[in-house]
Amino acid sequence: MSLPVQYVWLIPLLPLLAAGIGAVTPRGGVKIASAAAIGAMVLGFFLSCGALATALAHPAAHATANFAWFDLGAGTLRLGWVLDPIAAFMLVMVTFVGALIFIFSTGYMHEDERAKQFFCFLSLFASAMLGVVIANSLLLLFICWELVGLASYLLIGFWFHKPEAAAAAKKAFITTRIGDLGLLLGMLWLYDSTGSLLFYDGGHGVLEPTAVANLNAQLVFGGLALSTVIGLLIFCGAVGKSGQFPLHVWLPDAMEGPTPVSALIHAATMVAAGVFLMARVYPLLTPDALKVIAFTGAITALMGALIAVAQNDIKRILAFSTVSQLGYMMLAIGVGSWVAAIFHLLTHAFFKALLFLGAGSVIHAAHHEQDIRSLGGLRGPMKVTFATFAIGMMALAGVPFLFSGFWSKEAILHAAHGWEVSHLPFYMGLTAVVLTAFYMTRLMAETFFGKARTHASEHAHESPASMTIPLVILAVCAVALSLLAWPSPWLQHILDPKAHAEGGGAGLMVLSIVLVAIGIGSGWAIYGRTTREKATSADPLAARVPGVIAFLGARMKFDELYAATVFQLNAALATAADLLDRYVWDAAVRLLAQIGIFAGLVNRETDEDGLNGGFDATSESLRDTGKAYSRAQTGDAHGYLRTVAIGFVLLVLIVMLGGRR
Amino acid sequence: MILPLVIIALLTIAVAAIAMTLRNLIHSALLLIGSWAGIAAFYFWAGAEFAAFAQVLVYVGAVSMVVLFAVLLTRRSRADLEVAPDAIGRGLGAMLAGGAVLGVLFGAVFATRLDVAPTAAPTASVRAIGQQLMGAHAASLLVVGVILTVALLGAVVIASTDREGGKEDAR
Amino acid sequence: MSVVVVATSASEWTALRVVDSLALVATATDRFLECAPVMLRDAVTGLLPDPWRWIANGLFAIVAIFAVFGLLFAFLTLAERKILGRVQNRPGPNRAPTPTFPFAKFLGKIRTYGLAQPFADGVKALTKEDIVPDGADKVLHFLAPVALLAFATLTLVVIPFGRNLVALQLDAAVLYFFAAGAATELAVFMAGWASRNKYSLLAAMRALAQLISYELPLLLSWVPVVMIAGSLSTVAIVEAQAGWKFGFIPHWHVLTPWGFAGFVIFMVAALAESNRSPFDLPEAESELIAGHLTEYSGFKYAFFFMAEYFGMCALSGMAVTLFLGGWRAPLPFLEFIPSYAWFGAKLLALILGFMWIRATFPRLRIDQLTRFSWKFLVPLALINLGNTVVWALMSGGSPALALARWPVCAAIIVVPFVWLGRAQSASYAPRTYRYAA
Amino acid sequence: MSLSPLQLCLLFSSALFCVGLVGALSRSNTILVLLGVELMLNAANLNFIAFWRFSPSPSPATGVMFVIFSIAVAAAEAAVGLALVIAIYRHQKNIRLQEANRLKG
Amino acid sequence: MLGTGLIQGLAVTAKNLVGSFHDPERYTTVEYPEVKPKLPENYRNFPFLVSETAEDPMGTLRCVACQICEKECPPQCIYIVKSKDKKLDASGKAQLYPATFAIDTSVCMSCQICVEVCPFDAIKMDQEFEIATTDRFHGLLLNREQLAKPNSYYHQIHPTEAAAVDALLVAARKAAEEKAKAAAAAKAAAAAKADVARVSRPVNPAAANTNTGQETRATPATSAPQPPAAPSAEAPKPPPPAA
Repeated sequence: MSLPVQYVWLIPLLPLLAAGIGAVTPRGGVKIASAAAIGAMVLGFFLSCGALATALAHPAAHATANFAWFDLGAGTLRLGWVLDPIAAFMLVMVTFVGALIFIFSTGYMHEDERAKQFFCFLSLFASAMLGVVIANSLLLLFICWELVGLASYLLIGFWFHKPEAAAAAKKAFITTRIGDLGLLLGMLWLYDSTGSLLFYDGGHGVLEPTAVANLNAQLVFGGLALSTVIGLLIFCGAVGKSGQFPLHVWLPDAMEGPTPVSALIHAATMVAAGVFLMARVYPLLTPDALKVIAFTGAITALMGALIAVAQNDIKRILAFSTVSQLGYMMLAIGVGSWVAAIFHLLTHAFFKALLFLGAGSVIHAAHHEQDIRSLGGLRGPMKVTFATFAIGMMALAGVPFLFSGFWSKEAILHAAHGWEVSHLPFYMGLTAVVLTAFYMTRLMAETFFGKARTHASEHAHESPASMTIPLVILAVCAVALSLLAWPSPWLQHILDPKAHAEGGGAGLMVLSIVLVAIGIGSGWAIYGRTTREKATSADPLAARVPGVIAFLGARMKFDELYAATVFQLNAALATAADLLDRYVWDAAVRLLAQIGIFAGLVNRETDEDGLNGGFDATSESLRDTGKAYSRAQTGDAHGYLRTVAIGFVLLVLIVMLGGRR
Repeated sequence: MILPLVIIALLTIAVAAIAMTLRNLIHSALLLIGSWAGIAAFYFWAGAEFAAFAQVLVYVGAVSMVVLFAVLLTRRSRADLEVAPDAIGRGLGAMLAGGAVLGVLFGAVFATRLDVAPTAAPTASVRAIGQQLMGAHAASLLVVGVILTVALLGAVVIASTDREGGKEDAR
Repeated sequence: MSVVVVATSASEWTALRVVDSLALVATATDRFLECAPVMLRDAVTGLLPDPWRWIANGLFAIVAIFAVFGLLFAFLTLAERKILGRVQNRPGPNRAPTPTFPFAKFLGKIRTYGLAQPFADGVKALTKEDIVPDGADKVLHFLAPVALLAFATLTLVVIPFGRNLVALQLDAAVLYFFAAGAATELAVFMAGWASRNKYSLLAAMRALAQLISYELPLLLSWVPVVMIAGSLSTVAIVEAQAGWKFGFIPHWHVLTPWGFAGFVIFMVAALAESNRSPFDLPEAESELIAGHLTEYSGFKYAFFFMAEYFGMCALSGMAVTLFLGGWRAPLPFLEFIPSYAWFGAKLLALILGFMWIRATFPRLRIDQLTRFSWKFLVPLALINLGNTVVWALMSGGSPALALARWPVCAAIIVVPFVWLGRAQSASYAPRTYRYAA
Repeated sequence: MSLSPLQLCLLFSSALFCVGLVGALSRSNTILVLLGVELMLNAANLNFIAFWRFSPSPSPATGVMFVIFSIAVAAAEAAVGLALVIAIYRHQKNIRLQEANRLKG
Repeated sequence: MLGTGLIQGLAVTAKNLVGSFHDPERYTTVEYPEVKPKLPENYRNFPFLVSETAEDPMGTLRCVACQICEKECPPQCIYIVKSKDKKLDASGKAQLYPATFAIDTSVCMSCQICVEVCPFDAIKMDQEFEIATTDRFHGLLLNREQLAKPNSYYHQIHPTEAAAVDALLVAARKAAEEKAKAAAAAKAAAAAKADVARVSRPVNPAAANTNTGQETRATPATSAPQPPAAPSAEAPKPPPPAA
């Protein structure tokens, strides 16, 4: 089974159709909408497997199918899709994880009366992401990118009757829009300088050596290469979408959406888009740009892990862990190993989806209680959720050998270690490893161990099969995906045959195993050995270092910082603009108006006295004539008909008599 | 050849004339339907079978029903029964106008030299008509279809009663 | 005005007739039964000089149609009563005796198992008092049954009763058929209005509503046949159904998905058009006295009755022609049976089906009746039209495509049928009355 | 003077036209006026057929085509016209054409 | 699916249609003039007079012309003339008999009141319904001869009821006989004592009076052989048997 690139557009089309079906089904048609959505994703998964088979047959080739969209003055705007291993892997991942999340949603959302719209939005979301993946044109990618943003807005704000959800949706939308502005600028600049937006076009694409060399050769301000600037602008988009520092603030708030949405955003679709974008445009990135990316990634990884330590909301912890892991991926790209980034993206997608769905299962079971201090003791009633969640946690924490997260994280650390520019990111990454293991252990200990601390968690019960089956499948995948990297790093070969496989690194592996052990051990020592007694009892760590924890708990005061700086600046600018408008421009306009009125006055005087007399007389007489004629308009149909008949007779007579002559 | 034409023509005109003078509306309508049928007979005589049957189907079958329904739906008021004061004057005027038109038309017909070569009757087989309709006149056919649809909807809208409060036929 | 139509059509008869009976006699001498009717006609009209022969031929056809269908009418009434009886486990009319003749007293009364019933009925109808209501429109009151019967008879003219047995071969015969059929509405209106009885008038209006409603599916249901056969001529349509696939499956239109659907729609609409149960709202003897026939008695009533049966025969005959292969034999080795016998057999089968349906189903309410037409039959007929287009488009290609059109076209018509049927059946559920106990 | 069949047809149609015209002019009942108009329309159709029938080189079915379209449009006209009659009746409780002379109700 | 119900209905009628030809059991009708319908036992129409035997209907009528029915008949369709003489009835007692007994069936409404009031079980409801006639005056006025039908006919049309009536009659006769015997024995004893206690006499007629007329009718049969004693015993009876 293989799917040629010419038909790869079918994969995003299917969920789009499902979204269309969902849009037109009546309100009660949840069954139809969900069946269409899941069916589209499952079918898309099979097609994606076909696409993967096609891509793996020729791993080095970037199979493309391009077509002209419309003529644009000088040139033709062309769009297209590309099918190479990276895209194919992403397709499989997105459809697979997406399908499982959809199935999970049927269980999670079955009580919601707008569930049908939910599936419609989900399908749109997945469709847009698949579009991003297969796009062979920065423009097409941008279109789908914005659709992803739109769908995320709709989904995060799905429960818009909650003010927090509405605010979170708005925040996510606007924050990512800031990044998208950079992406748009970069795209325009790229089109201006190369005349094309296609990635691969038989030697003419922007990612192919000719164009890249051309871009590298052009210098703009400050001695920077043009490609550096464009790359950084595009990176702005990725920063926004992937929640990198400093635009990460929307990501934790996006937890206000339903849990399957969180899972989809964090695992398969939205945040992955940024990393994918950077991996896609990697050939365009110069070492200068990569430095920025690497440091951004490292800072994000460390910051996310630190904040996660002090959070109490189960989903928020996972959200900051996502921020952190995305930082890892960016770090990997920055240090030049985009393969490791993609590998981590794939493994992270599975176990993060697993974790979020597990969290969703917990929340569903505990009657929408999300605070881990109020949970506890769920190990007993929710065995399946516990087991799968534990697998996910271990994968995220990087428990060695058996779990996929270990291998991908190892690959990133290895690449960071080998970076010539600086070792600082490497050390930041190592710190984050410890912290990751620590906070995940805390999460497990608080949620599943100890005893139930509130009424809700006491009465928790296992979720329905439609929720647990995806969990089990994802757990299996979270383990099985380590096969991609072990025993031999064939993913590396397939994705980037040119790169040389670095061997060794056993010492590094031992180091990271030790670090993970430290993290888990300390976490268990603090939270696991003596479990919390009451929901309100103080956090043991906060008791020791209260200031730090409070600062971290407030998410390093980023929101406040932005409120103090960006918003204030914005307000000041707006005030200035208002003043300018009101007193400068308005004054000028009023002056002009006064001049106009005066001219009008003069004009009227001459007009009325001089010119109008004759016209008045003419129109008076015209009106009289009209009145006279209107008397013929009696409304008597007979009269009309009679007149027509007589007129006809007269006409014929005239013609006949005239014809005689 | 000529005799059937004359018979058809005389019958049709007579029936139409009687229809136009009767006071009983139903009789008028029925007689007029007869004259429509006479026109169909003329089409048949001229070899336009299809037009003849279309005439019968549309006029005798459909328009007649609309007319009869209209007559029945417009119950006659007492004022309709008495002769209007201006009826005689209007009748005279009508006769005058009609006579003038008739005279002019007859004059035109007689005065014009129609150079007709007596040809064999042209045939219009259904197949030929169908090909014309679907070929050269396809656009007109579509337009007529649209006109009919719009007219139907318009007629329904015009003739339907304005419902106050909407739901009066709730089951 | 019916007279006018007959006269004009007769005047062009010679030009339009294609049947060359003499040549036929020469070529088909070995099949005497097959051409017996035409030979009989020629034997009679051959006695006349040539210029008069067409008139004689026409008269012969008229006489034959009246004789055959008059007798058929007579015995169909009997058959209907017998069948209704049998369905209700009664023997039906079986004891109308032959009259005792004074000169043949020795014969006594002969039991005819009811075969004399139609004649008894006829005598009864003739001897009943012909009541015309005071204040009725006497002319129209008289004309209504006559016109109805005339129109019903006119439709019989274009049906090919057998090989070369068509009274009037027209290019647009099907159109003619339905044009003449549409005129029956006029007669119904005349009957209702001329009775000067408000119940008659209302019933006539209602009957008109029904007739017009069902005219539409009736017309739409045969359009596919015309599309496939490529002709409006009944003779050509029968010709298009000649032959057998694999030597035993006749090429009848009813044996295709669209044809079957069209046939069913046609028959349902024909039931309504001929005022047959379960669509016999216009008459509804048990509920509405007799609708627009309330003020009719005696032979005028019999005329209406006769027109109903003529209409039934005509519509069944048209159904046979359009869908059931006309006078063609179902299997090749059965062709030795004369064509008119096959036609008659199919016609009788359809009419017996009508009677069977009448014996089975209860009457519909008027709102159900119109809703059934507008919301079920008309959409279905339109879908069937599209279905036929699909069929015709798919038949041009490869054998695989030709095979695939069977399930495709069947699905195109069955799925809407089930769907519309489900949507409709809710409205036929027993009615609940809000204020009933 | 001998009349050709074509002239006879034209006379027929003129006469029918005038009957319709007189009817439409003299009757006060709107339905009858409409019927008169219908009759005039039919008379015009007669001409199409007549000219098609007797023209020296009848192009295939042009006259018939005209008539068919004309009949279709006339059917629409009748439907709308009679619907208007019913609307007028509902409005002023009679269908005298003379009284239907106001644009505003 | 729409249509399945229709097909089921068609199948039912088709079964009837075919079945009616080979399964006569299905028939709900009979060919009437040739085959008489078997009327249900409780069907009643027009009264008739019961006679004991078929051979001599006029001689063995149970009717004693008491005229109760004539008085009770709501539409007054019964006309009775008493006989001048007496005949011996079934139990051998001399009784009056109707010289004329006529019922006008054009007036009779089959209300059955005459049957209910008759003390002698002499008039009963018939099952006759074929009384159509061309003579609407005399044809519908049934006289004694036309009305009389034997008891066996009564048994034939209303078997249960007739058996009950007969049983009652027989029992009543038997009781009357035994009573008469006892009375005779007592009388013999009293006669032997040579008219001692005449005071106790009035008790006996009172007891006889509370019983129905059957007993009183039956008693003379047995007391007939002793005419001299009878007058004194029968004296207080309300309708004197001898006019």
